Amino acid sequence: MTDTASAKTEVRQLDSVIVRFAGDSGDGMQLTGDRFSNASALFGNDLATLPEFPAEIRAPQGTLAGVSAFQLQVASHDITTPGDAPNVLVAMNPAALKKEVHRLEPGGTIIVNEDSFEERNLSKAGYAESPLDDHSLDAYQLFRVPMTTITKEVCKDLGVKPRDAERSKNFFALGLVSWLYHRPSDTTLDWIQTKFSRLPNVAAANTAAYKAGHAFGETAELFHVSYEVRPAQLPPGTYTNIDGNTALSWGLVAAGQLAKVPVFLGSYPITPASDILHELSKHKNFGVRTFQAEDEIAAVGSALGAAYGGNLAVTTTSGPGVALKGETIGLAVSLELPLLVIDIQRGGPSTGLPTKTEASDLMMAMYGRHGEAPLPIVAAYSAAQCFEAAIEAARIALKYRTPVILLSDGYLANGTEPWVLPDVDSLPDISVPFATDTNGVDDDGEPVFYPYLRDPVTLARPWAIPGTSGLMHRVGGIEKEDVTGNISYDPGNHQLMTDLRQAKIAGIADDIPATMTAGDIDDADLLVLGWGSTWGSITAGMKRARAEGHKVAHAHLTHLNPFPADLGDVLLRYPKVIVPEMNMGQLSKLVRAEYLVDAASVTKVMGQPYTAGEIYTAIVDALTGEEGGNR
Amino acid sequence: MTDTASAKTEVRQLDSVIVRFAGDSGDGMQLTGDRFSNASALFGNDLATLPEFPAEIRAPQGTLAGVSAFQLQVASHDITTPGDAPNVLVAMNPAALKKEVHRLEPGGTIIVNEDSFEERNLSKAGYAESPLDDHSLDAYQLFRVPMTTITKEVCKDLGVKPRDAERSKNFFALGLVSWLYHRPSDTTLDWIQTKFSRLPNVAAANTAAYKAGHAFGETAELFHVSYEVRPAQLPPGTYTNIDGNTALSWGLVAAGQLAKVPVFLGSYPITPASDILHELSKHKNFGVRTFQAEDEIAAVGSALGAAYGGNLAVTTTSGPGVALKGETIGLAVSLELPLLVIDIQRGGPSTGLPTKTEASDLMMAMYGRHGEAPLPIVAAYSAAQCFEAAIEAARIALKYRTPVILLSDGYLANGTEPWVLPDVDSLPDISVPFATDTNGVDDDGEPVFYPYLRDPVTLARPWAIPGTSGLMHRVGGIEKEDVTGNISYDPGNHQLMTDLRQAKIAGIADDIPATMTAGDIDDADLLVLGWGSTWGSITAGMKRARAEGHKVAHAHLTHLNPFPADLGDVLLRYPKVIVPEMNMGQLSKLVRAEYLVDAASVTKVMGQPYTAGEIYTAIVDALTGEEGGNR
Amino acid sequence: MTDVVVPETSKTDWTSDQEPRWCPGCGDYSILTAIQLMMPEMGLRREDTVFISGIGCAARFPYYMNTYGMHSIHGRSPAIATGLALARPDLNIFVVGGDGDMLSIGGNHLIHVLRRNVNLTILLFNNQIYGLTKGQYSPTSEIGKVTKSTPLGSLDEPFNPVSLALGAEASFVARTHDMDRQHMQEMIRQAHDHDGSALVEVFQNCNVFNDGAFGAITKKAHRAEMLIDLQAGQPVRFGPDLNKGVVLDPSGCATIVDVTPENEASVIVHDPSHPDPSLSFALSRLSSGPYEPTPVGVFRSVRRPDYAGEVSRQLANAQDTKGPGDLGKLLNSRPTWTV
Amino acid sequence: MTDVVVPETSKTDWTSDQEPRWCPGCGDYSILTAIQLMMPEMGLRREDTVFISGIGCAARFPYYMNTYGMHSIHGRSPAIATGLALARPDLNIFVVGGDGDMLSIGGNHLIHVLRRNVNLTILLFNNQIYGLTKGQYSPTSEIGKVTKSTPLGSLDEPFNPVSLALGAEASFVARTHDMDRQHMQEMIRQAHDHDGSALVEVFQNCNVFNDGAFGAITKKAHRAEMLIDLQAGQPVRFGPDLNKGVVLDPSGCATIVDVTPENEASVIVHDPSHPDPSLSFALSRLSSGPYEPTPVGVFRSVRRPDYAGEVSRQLANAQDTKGPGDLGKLLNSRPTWTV
Ligand SMILES: Cc1ncc(C[n+]2csc(CCOP(=O)(O)OP(=O)(O)O)c2C)c(N)n1
Ligand SMILES: Cc1ncc(C[n+]2csc(CCOP(=O)(O)OP(=O)(O)O)c2C)c(N)n1
Ligand code: SF4
Ligand code: SF4
Ligand SMILES: [Mg+2]
Ligand SMILES: [Mg+2]
Repeated sequence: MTDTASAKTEVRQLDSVIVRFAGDSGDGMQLTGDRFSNASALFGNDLATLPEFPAEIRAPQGTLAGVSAFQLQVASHDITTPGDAPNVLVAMNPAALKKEVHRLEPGGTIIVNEDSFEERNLSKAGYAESPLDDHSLDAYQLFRVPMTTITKEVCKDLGVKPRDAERSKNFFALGLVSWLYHRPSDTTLDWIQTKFSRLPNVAAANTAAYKAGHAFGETAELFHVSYEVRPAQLPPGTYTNIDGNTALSWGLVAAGQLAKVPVFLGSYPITPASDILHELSKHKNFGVRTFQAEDEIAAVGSALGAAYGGNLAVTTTSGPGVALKGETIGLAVSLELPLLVIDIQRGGPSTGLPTKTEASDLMMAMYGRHGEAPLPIVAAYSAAQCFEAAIEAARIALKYRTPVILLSDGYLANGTEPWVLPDVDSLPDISVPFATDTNGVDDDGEPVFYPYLRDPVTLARPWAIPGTSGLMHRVGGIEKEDVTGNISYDPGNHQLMTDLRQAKIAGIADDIPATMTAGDIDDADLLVLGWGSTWGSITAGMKRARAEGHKVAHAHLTHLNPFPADLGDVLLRYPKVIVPEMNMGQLSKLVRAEYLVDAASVTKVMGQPYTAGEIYTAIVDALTGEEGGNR
Repeated sequence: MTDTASAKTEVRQLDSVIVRFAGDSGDGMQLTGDRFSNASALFGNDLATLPEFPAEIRAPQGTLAGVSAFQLQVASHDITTPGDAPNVLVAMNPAALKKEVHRLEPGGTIIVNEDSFEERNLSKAGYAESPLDDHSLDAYQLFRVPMTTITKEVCKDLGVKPRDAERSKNFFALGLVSWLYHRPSDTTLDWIQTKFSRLPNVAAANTAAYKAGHAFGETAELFHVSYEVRPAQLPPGTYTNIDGNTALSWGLVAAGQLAKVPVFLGSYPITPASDILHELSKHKNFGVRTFQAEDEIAAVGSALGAAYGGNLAVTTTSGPGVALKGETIGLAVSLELPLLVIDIQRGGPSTGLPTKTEASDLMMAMYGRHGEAPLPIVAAYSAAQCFEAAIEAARIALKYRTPVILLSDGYLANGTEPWVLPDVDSLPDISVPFATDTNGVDDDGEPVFYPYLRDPVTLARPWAIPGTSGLMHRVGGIEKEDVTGNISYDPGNHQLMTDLRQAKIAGIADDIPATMTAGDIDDADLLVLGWGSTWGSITAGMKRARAEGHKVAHAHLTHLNPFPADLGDVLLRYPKVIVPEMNMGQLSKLVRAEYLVDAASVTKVMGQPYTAGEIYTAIVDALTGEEGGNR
Repeated sequence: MTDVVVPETSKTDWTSDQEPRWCPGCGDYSILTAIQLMMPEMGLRREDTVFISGIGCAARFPYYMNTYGMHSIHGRSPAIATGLALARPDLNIFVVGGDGDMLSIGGNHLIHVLRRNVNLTILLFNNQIYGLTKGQYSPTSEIGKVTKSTPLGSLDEPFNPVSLALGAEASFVARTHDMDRQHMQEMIRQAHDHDGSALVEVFQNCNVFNDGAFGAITKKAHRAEMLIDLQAGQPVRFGPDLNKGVVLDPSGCATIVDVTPENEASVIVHDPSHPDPSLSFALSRLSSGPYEPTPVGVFRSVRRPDYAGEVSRQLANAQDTKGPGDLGKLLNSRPTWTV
Repeated sequence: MTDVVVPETSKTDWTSDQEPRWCPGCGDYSILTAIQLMMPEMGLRREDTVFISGIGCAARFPYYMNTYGMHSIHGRSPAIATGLALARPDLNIFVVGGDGDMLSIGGNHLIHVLRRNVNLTILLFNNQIYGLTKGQYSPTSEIGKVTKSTPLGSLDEPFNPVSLALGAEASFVARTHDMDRQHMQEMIRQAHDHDGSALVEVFQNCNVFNDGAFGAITKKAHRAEMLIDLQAGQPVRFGPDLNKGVVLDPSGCATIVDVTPENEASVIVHDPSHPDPSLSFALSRLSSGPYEPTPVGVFRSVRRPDYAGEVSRQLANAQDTKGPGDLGKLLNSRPTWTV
């Protein structure tokens, strides 16, 4: 086995390549994509991935509904998206071909598992005739590979049952594509050995299939060119390829360490947030407690209880769960206790598109509670940056004793990118002291503890946890008297407390970084304002527009409430502002209301991230006057 | 007993008078106020009332926390608020005096129950010395009346126990104030007879106390002036004095009749909404079903189930309940079924001020759901208008097959005003047909029912209820394919459905009245934009400002989503816009975002409605440049 | 809705045009088949039949029935069905959901529906796992269960759904399993015939995330030894030759004994219609996991007024007493004056 | 927190500076007094004691205790307390709420806390009414109850909180009433001593909206006839001369008999620690409303691992096995490469 192509084939250098694996839910496409990504990451490419799978555990085999896909871009330079139109589509069955082929770049490469193009599958996919034979694919480079047959063949002597052997065909595909793009094989082969160490038969079959695929590329005389994508010139450091949910989970573990308090997670499973619960439940040795509650209300309730007890309390969920947690989050606002509410957004409304991405919970995060219940909102903008976002959200929650909503989404959650590991010692200290002493005197001059006596700068109240002698006090959701925290129905006090709660959150603007900007900051004709996971697409789309000479700047918000103190100035610096969002215009409404800036909304609600091309088009449209508009 | 004052006292004519009754929670002040209102209503005055009571069933007796008050304004002309500074304060105990005296107009009248000003009560109220004796009330006209003593005295021979006799002292106060303002006694005395027909002793004591109070005014030589407030010149019609919750309940009963479908209410008790449940549960003979669910989620769930079954389905609650219902309301948005969600707003956040008014749930109504889940919002603007608002909300829900949020608040809910009874025959027909037939053909030409085939004008989908043969279909919260309603994860379909759901709600703008405007509509220097219960205060405050020659217009929104089609034009007509709200500026944010109009927020979050004076001041400040600002 | 004779139907009439999206081999398929075959036999009309579900694999059920149906949100189906049942007492309403849907997030609605006795046939597909969210433990998972969310094993004592339902005043509780179509159908028939809430727990195999959870008792080879078939009016006996029986020990607990001529008379005679649920409860305690002999069949079936019927009765009474609602009268029902 | 001797305290030490805001004559006062008097006796530290409540009259309780406390939101106290108990197994946590708070909106959290056996002492003040919202019926109100929301009488079968708890796998369930301070204190002591969740139902009089609901059994004059005092290890007998007893009839139901020399031996001997809750359940069915002889005392008290303790144990084990968490190691735990 060698990593260089055979002599017969020409080797072309590419800056980047976009590959899309597609097959039936049972075909293991996610795994295949994942392995390809990891091999590329370890090889030193920059990359970005986009897994897409159906909501069902296993949708009917062979149907369009059952197609599972994985797209990734690998590059020899800094990239920020999984790419727009794939250069190569690997289609394991007719349904996958039918559903995905429209995405392919003009003249792109299609590699199909020829064996699967038999009548039953064709008809399930809705093909009257085989597309392999009817010239409908003539605009592409089509490679027909009998993957099942060869895989079964090479597994014959391994003592693997034919049905099980067939299951390894995804490794055949992986081997073939790995050959085509000069991916190192060791990483994958090692992984197979480790992963299936308890199932030697499976390991053997997968290994054989991989090698057969690789060899097929090298020997079959089908492919006349193979491609090389050189390692990227990334900044020095130690890298790992990480998805957003893992980065976020590790960020929470880190936040607990940095805050020097135990982490408590109260959660109820829901796609695409469950993996944070799964990941955190593995790290009990960090003192992390995870609790799978009976529902989302109990999940956030338990977290609030843990916060009262002095933990770094977290609850993770997606939109439907946040909708259920609203009342308890309102209580947390009133109690002024630190609490992290993490929303991995997905397509809505209602059950919506559970496995697809969307960023339409921003308004709910702002306003999804009764009464005046302001709280800070932080949004992650890339898979790896979820780590940092979690620590930042925790910092704010702890320092200001407030619930914080941290927004991520399905795209960040499941997508991966290389992450340069931070130096643990350089991470910030986010610890805050518990109250240990009385902080006032009563009318008789006796020392007393006032649970709502605020820090004059942060306006945070003391965090006095049970077990602290002398500081016994009661808190509750009825309006509290300023300072004492006793129940008060006094009109003036209610106004004061409402003002104070608002001022506390508003004041955080002075404690967060200035707006993150990029592009033609000083002389752009247009500002693209974004938040959350659109960062990658905007970066890539803007690059394209600037390469054509357009003057464009990009401002990206990591803090949605309060906004960075300079945001108003930033917005006013540019003649035009567009706000591309994966919703119907939520951030644009917020900035319009706040700054009276005619920020035009660009919207996409299709369960998929923006492509760089869509952003590019939006930029050009805005610059040429066809501003705003949807999609 | 006579309705005219004795010869000794001068009778002065007044245009209006503001009376405030205050006492301990156990003193029956709400009843007293209520009776005074009803007598005034039947006498023909215009009036508006403001009951204010503590959140506890019975707070500690004699304390400030235990004070219960009832304010009303009666007038010989059209009025819209319970008035700012009372002319008369009736204080049944020291705590009531202490808590309420600051509200009184300069030189106003205080009538105290002298008997209660003994040491224990004084100290409970926090008086070191009796305010009746220390000249602290010299700026007022103070009348000390031994109400308890006299009441006990007149009850002595009635066979009533002294403790029970003492309980009648509020009727003494009522009698006295009725004399002072020439209220007819018959209404009250008749009411006592009917109400206590089963408790003749109580009836006798209350009657005796009332008469004694009346006689005391006439004979005690304490009062040298009594006042007359002539009946108001209200438009002709039959009137009743009604509170918002009753008007709203009747509106729901009416809506069921007008829609020709049974009303179903799923509710969970919560202040200040419970009375709607109570009222509707009395009207089973209208075919109204009421269901007290185990919680708010079950309440809205049961309503949604009833909507699916073809009922006019309603759920009533306050802020905390709406927070819990968000997920189910989102499902209703997705299912596109008619559903009325009624939010009687109260002070927030969290448990907040349960018995006090606030209007801070507007943003939650707009955005308190995950995903893009738009729905219409209707707000009532006066107690009596709650009737109409309920019918309008039902009309929209039924016609557009959508959940509608109807906002009222604690002030409207409990306050009363005279209401000219509508002619039942003039009420609109709001019935919509159920689907009874298939509405398409499938690929094979067979007739089929498409549950998401929309009306081309309203974009409403057919309402096909179980029991209809041939129209069996399934609905659900996962994204649905356009027309068929089958589950669809197709990206383009999701965008289409999201667009359609939004367009359906936006289109309602063409089906609602133009913005309601008043004042100097054509040439004002300032527009006051309001919504909900501020209508009365804004009307009164503007009247005052215009009387001084200021040019002011008032636009009031009954539809908050979508806005009336002309709202943008209305806003742009005026150089300045202020938006007084009982929250921290929610509507102002919405109009700023929508129209980029510099609408300045005026805020009050004190558990009480605006006074006319506060609005007047806000108007003058805005006109003189000190615009916006809080309170 | 009309009173003509119910037309005869067949399984296909009850099958919708949507292809089931469960994993191959999932127990949900056999339950679906059982029900689709059963509906014609029960003589129901499709248009008068509604399936309401929450979210989960089980909850996909309504899509596959050619009836009215709603796939609602997680945990809320009993509440939604309650509203529908009250509004429309003429319908046959089935509620379907998983152990997570009905016992975790939806537990409260379930117990309240049971105590109220709303006329619903509730099918709880218990696979002791969260299927749709890919394998977390559920409120019926055994202690020590290693799942994605409990890598070191779960710590929570599971619910026994039958015990819980009996403690919640259920008027009808039965248990069956996905390997025995006839038994399933019999339970569903009885549940449907019952006035008021009828809960049927169906042991259901999730072959992807909890395969074989019930194998120890539901495999054909084990059934005689491991399933205790409760039959009204019959002694509670089981085993290949009915050699085992259940007696009440002095501490009031149900206990399994080898039946002998001496103790034969003391074998419990099952009476699901007994007004006191104590004995049914005792029977429900025989097994705390599917590894011991486990009773299946109807635990309890007592007559109690159906909630929706009672609500309708109050309405009818009110109309009889007060006359049908008259809006004009209502508006004039408080003191009025005329200007 | 520290291991010095707990200082002696008195009732005033446990009394906060907030004046109770219950109606004069409310049963909540006597429960408050009982508990304030009890705390010093139980040798607890105020700073290690927390009262968590939801919303309702009962739920005002924490304000009056000079301990840590949280007056949270309606129905959620068991969930909030669970989080606190898991985070802080060192604390003594009491949960207080009414029948609406804990059995209506909060029913699910309650049954889940009971099955998990979280270390909480749960006091359910059952007044069979919604007090704070001024008199609607509750899930424990008797059928036919005329209230503001049910002017023609309620239709819902009430829960029996003891039966429900037993059906939900509770490890400790007791019942007491607000007229007997000593009995209340004894129940609360035992509940507090219990490892895991302990539910104490307290019959509480709401003299404003449901006055005398329990009068038929709790009035001094009726107690001997109407209260069945359950005592571990003792025959279940009551009546002025203990002339009545409870036996199990052949259908497995608990029945009251006049005790005779013949049947004396068959009177049930109460064993709250029996692993099978069947007999406790049967006892809970003796009365379905407070008009019949009603058992009070500890129905069930069995040892089961406390949930918070188990969670801590898993953490300790993980640290023993893997060593304490090392952030640098974690970040490097996936494949890495260096540029
Ligand atoms: C409010 C909400 N929370 C969580 C989820 C995610 N979710 C969907 S189904 C499910 C549990 C599935 O388990 P079960 O009810 O036992 O059904 P099964 O899939 O096993 O048939 C969960 C947690 C959701 N859809 N909505
Ligand atoms: C989410 C929510 N729903 C409803 C209410 C209103 N509410 C407050 S207490 C209560 C019930 C009180 O009854 P119970 O729990 O029995 O306590 P009690 O007052 O009888 O002691 C209700 C419905 C609320 N505060 N919050
Ligand atoms: S995950 Fe389990 S329960 Fe769900 S469809 Fe697959 S086998 Fe059935
Ligand atoms: S309403 Fe009832 S429960 Fe509430 S404080 Fe008054 S008497 Fe007690
Ligand atoms: Mg399950
Ligand atoms: Mg109660």
